[in-house]
This record gives sequence, structure tokens and C-alpha cells, in this order.
Amino acid sequence: MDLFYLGLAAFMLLTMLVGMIRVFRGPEPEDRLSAMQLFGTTGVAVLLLLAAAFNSPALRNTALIFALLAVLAVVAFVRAPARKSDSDQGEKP
Amino acid sequence: MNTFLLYSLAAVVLICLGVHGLIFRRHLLRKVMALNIISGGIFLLLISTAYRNGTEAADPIPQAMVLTGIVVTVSATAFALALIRRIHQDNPDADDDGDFGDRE
Amino acid sequence: MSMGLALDVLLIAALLLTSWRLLEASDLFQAIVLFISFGLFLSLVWLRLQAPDIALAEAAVGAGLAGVLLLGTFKGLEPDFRKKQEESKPCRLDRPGACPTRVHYLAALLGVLGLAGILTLAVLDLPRSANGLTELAVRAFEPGGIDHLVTAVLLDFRLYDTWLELAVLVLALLGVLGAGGRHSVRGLEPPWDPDPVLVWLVRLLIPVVFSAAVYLLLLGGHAPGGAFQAGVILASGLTLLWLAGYRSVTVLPRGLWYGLVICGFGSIEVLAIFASVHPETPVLGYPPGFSNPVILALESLATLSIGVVLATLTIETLGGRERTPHYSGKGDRP
Amino acid sequence: MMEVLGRIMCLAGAFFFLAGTVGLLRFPDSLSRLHALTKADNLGLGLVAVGLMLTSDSVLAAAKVGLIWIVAMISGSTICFLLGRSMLAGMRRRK
Repeated sequence: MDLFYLGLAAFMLLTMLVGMIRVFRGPEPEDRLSAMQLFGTTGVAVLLLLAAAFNSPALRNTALIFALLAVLAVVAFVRAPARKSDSDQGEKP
Repeated sequence: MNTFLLYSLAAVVLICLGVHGLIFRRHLLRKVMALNIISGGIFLLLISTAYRNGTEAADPIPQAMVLTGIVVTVSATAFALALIRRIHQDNPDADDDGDFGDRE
Repeated sequence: MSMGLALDVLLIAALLLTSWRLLEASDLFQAIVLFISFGLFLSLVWLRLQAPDIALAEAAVGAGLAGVLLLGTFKGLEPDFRKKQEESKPCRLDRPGACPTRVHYLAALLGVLGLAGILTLAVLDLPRSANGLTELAVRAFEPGGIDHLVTAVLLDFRLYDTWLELAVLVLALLGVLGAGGRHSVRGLEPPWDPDPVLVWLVRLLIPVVFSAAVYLLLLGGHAPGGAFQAGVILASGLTLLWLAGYRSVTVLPRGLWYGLVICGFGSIEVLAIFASVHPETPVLGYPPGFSNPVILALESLATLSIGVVLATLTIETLGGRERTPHYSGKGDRP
Repeated sequence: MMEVLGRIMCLAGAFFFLAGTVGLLRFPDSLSRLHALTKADNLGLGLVAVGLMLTSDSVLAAAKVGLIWIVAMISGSTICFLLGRSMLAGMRRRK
């Protein structure tokens, strides 16, 4: 166990907690999503640092999964089919 | 073992927050998220009991159970969301807070 | 060790903060973003508590599929999501029976507080150290020759565990298809035409995603990983393809799709029947001498099944363009 | 020597993450916040990854860290593009 990497990981976790303020506040949905994207990247960095601190490959695999799948949420936000506005009588004025 | 106590008490708080949200929030999507938080709390309770001995030997049985639990949670979430979508399709004039009136 | 304690406190603070805010925030979109972050923090907690298998599964589910499901459903429900939502509408006065009164709220609050008290007492009552069922598990898996403990436990009870997992997934699939009123996802077109940027992304990323799935599947025997994690990653890849504008699972012929959905469940069923006929095999166990190849074959089939079922679940829940009109549930309501 | 260099790069990466978070909180409008985010994304994670690759003891682990970095860069740039386009579409709709 390496205290230097552990401390750095704790520091980055703290940055994530502070960055959460943007998720609370952000007026636009994109603001919240970009804060989430920063969480994702910081999470990958934390995992890599912890992998170096504990010398465990399983942590690196988890980091790989995080990095690979971080795209999905944003792509779903942009590309998921929205509710049709011209459908029927249910549309609100 | 202090870590065990810390995490299992956090799990208790999570479960209670989830139950509270499940009862008090009215939007159906929020209820689904509350259910997911409850299951997260239960998993945390199980995993922290598996960790009681500390680092040398975590009990594998609760971990296998939680792995199955995650499968069940995802399936249930997907089913609930499909049902919510169907409810909205059939009641297009329902309120957003999930208060689906029986319109005549 | 104080650095470890600081990490613990930060992680727990993040968990509690996200879950509290996601239940209390008035903005639903914020709640969904916080839900995805909650999955991320939970995955870090699993790693902290020495449960890397669960961390992998949680990372794949929480960061990938759960976010897609919630965001997609949200977008399908709320046409004007850019506006701030007022969630606490006044109760409707024309139907007073539906309004919770102060007594209801008080009772619910008391119930929650009681639950908290009981659970806390239960936690405090647990013995501080225990070996649990580890010894039994270690004794049971010796013939299997698997090094990784959690996989060993899973494989020992494989024929209960994966069997029922797949059964749950197939049941959820039936429910979701039933709620949408269709037989299969065949013909459910992606919502939009291929986007050049996403096509570029998919070309670069999808090979890595699928190789990561195979890697985790092969890793399952001796390290954290296995059929479910690989299946979830496969499903995420298929969903990404569909969102980028490719047809992914919706282009499969119906027969092949049915086959892929059922192959994981069916192969274990066949093995169980074989084992019950064959005299030397233990009940719901593997035939002697064949455990490793049989396990790998079963795991691969289960991965395929899990991937296809989960991708279908997600795509059907998101909904897309219809190519053929189908039963929409509006026409023949009484 | 490598050890010290790697640690210094990790520290620099952590600094960029801090800068990105501060930018995300303090910048006045959505697009400049996105700009702050990309710095943390590419430079921060990049520096941490290179630092860890320098100090890692096996080639395989270093290669995996490199792969993670490349994947994160590809997905990060795509995400920022998609978010920026979606922001512009939202602004146009409001006008």
C-alpha cells in the first residue's frame, strides 16, 4: 500500500464531492451531464491511482469498463427518442 | 472492525432514505430510483457483513448473492420503466407526478 | 491507516449526499444524473470492501445500462424537459380520497424511523468477526479447480444461480415486450439516421467493447469477471450500436433471436437433465472430468443470452421508430 | 528517477482535475464550463495515466493504463461534442 497514491485518490474524491455542486445547480441539463462526465473521468483516475496503491489488476479492469461505458449515458440523452409532440390529444398546450 | 460498522450503518441510512422516498415522492420515475437505492443499501449491508473479518478473507457467499441481486434489480428496473412508459401512453393527459386519474 | 479512514468517510459522504439529493431535489433530470453518479460511487465502495466482482458488475450496470434506461424513459415521458419541473403540485380537491393526510405522513415517518431503529439494532447485534460460510464453500469447490473464490461459489451453485438469473431476465423480457405489446424487437428502427460523429465513435470503440467482454469472460475462471459482467458489457455495446443508428439486435431474424434469448437457460436445462440421468454426476453438478470445458461453454452461452436479453430490454424500453404498425393498446380499450 | 517523475506527473494531473472542477463551478456560461471540463478530461487523466505508466512494474499493466487513457480520450471528446451541439440546439430553440 502506497500512502502517496491513496492520498491523491482521496483528494480527487474530494474534488468530485465539490463538483457535485454543479449537478445541484446547473441550470441546463447539459451542465449537469458535463459535471457527470467529469465524475466519470475523475472516477477512472481514482481507480487507476488505487490500482497503483494496492497493486491490483481488478481495479484497472473496472477503470476500463468505466472509460468504455461513460459514453452511453450521454449518447442516450442525445439520441433517445423523445415524446412525439404532434401525437394526439394528450399534448399540453 | 470499525470499517464494518461504518459501512453497515451507512447502509441502514440508505435503506431508510429509500423507503422514505418510495413512500413520499409521487413521480413514478422517482419511485423506481428509490427502489434502486433500497436495493443498493441492502447490497451494502450484505457486503459489509462479508467484510467483517477485514482484508484477509472476505466471505464469498454474500458477494455471490449480491451479484445475483444486481441482475434481479436491473430486470425489475427495466420492467418497471416499460410499465411506466405504457401507463403514459395510455393516459396521455395524466399529471406528471404520476397521479393518473380515472378519466371518464 | 488514517488515510483509509478519510477515504471511507469521503465515500460514505458521497453516497449519502447523492442519494439524499436525488430523492429530495425538485428537478427530475438532476435526480437521474445523481442516480448515475450514485452507481459510480457505489462501485468505488465495492472496491473498497474487497468485492471486485460486484464492482465490475455495478460499473457496467450503473454507469452504462441503468443510466440509459432512466434517461431514455425520462426523455420519452417529458416533452419539455428543459423547463424546471414543479413536482409538488397541490393535491386534487375533486378526489379527496387520493390525498394523503397529515396522519398518513406521520404514520409513514414513524414506520421509517422504526425501520431505522430495528436495522441499527440488528447491525450492532452482529458478531464483530465471523467466518460465515467460507469454509463450506472452500470444501465444496475443491474438485472444480477454480482459483477465484467468488466464481467458485457461483460455479458451485451455478445450476441454481445462473439458471434462475437467466429465468429472471427472460421473465423481465416477457414483461417488457408485453407492456409494449409486441412479440420481438425485430423491425424497431433506431430513432435517427446514423450520425457521422457517432459512426466514428462506434468504429473505434465497439471492437474494444466486445474484446473487453471476451476478456472478462475468459478471466472469470481465476480472477474477478465472468458471464454476467461480460454479458452486461456485450449488451451495452449492442445498445450503443443501436443508439448510433445501426440496427444491432433488431436486425436479427426472429428464429435466431429466440435461439439467442433461450440458449443460456436451455443449455443449463439440458445439462441438468443429463446430470439427473447420468448416475455418477452429482445432482445439479458437472459430469466428472469435464468441468472446465463444460463450464466455459455454458458461460459463453450464458453471456450471449444475457447480452441479447439485456440489449433487447433496453432497446424496447427506449422505444424507436416503428417500421410496421403494431398493437398500440389504444384501439380496443373498453 | 522514473519513480519521482511519475509521482510529479500524477500531482500535476491532480492539479488539472482541481482546475477543471473550479472552472466547472466558477465559469459563467455552459459552453465555457464545457471548455474547462475538457482540460481536466484530457490533460488531467493523461498526466495521471503517463505518471502511472512510468512507475508501473509490468508492461501489461502499463499497456492497460494506456488503453484506458486512449478510450477515455475518444469517448471524452465525443461526449463534449455531443453536449456542445445539444447546448447550441437548446439556445437556438429558446431564441
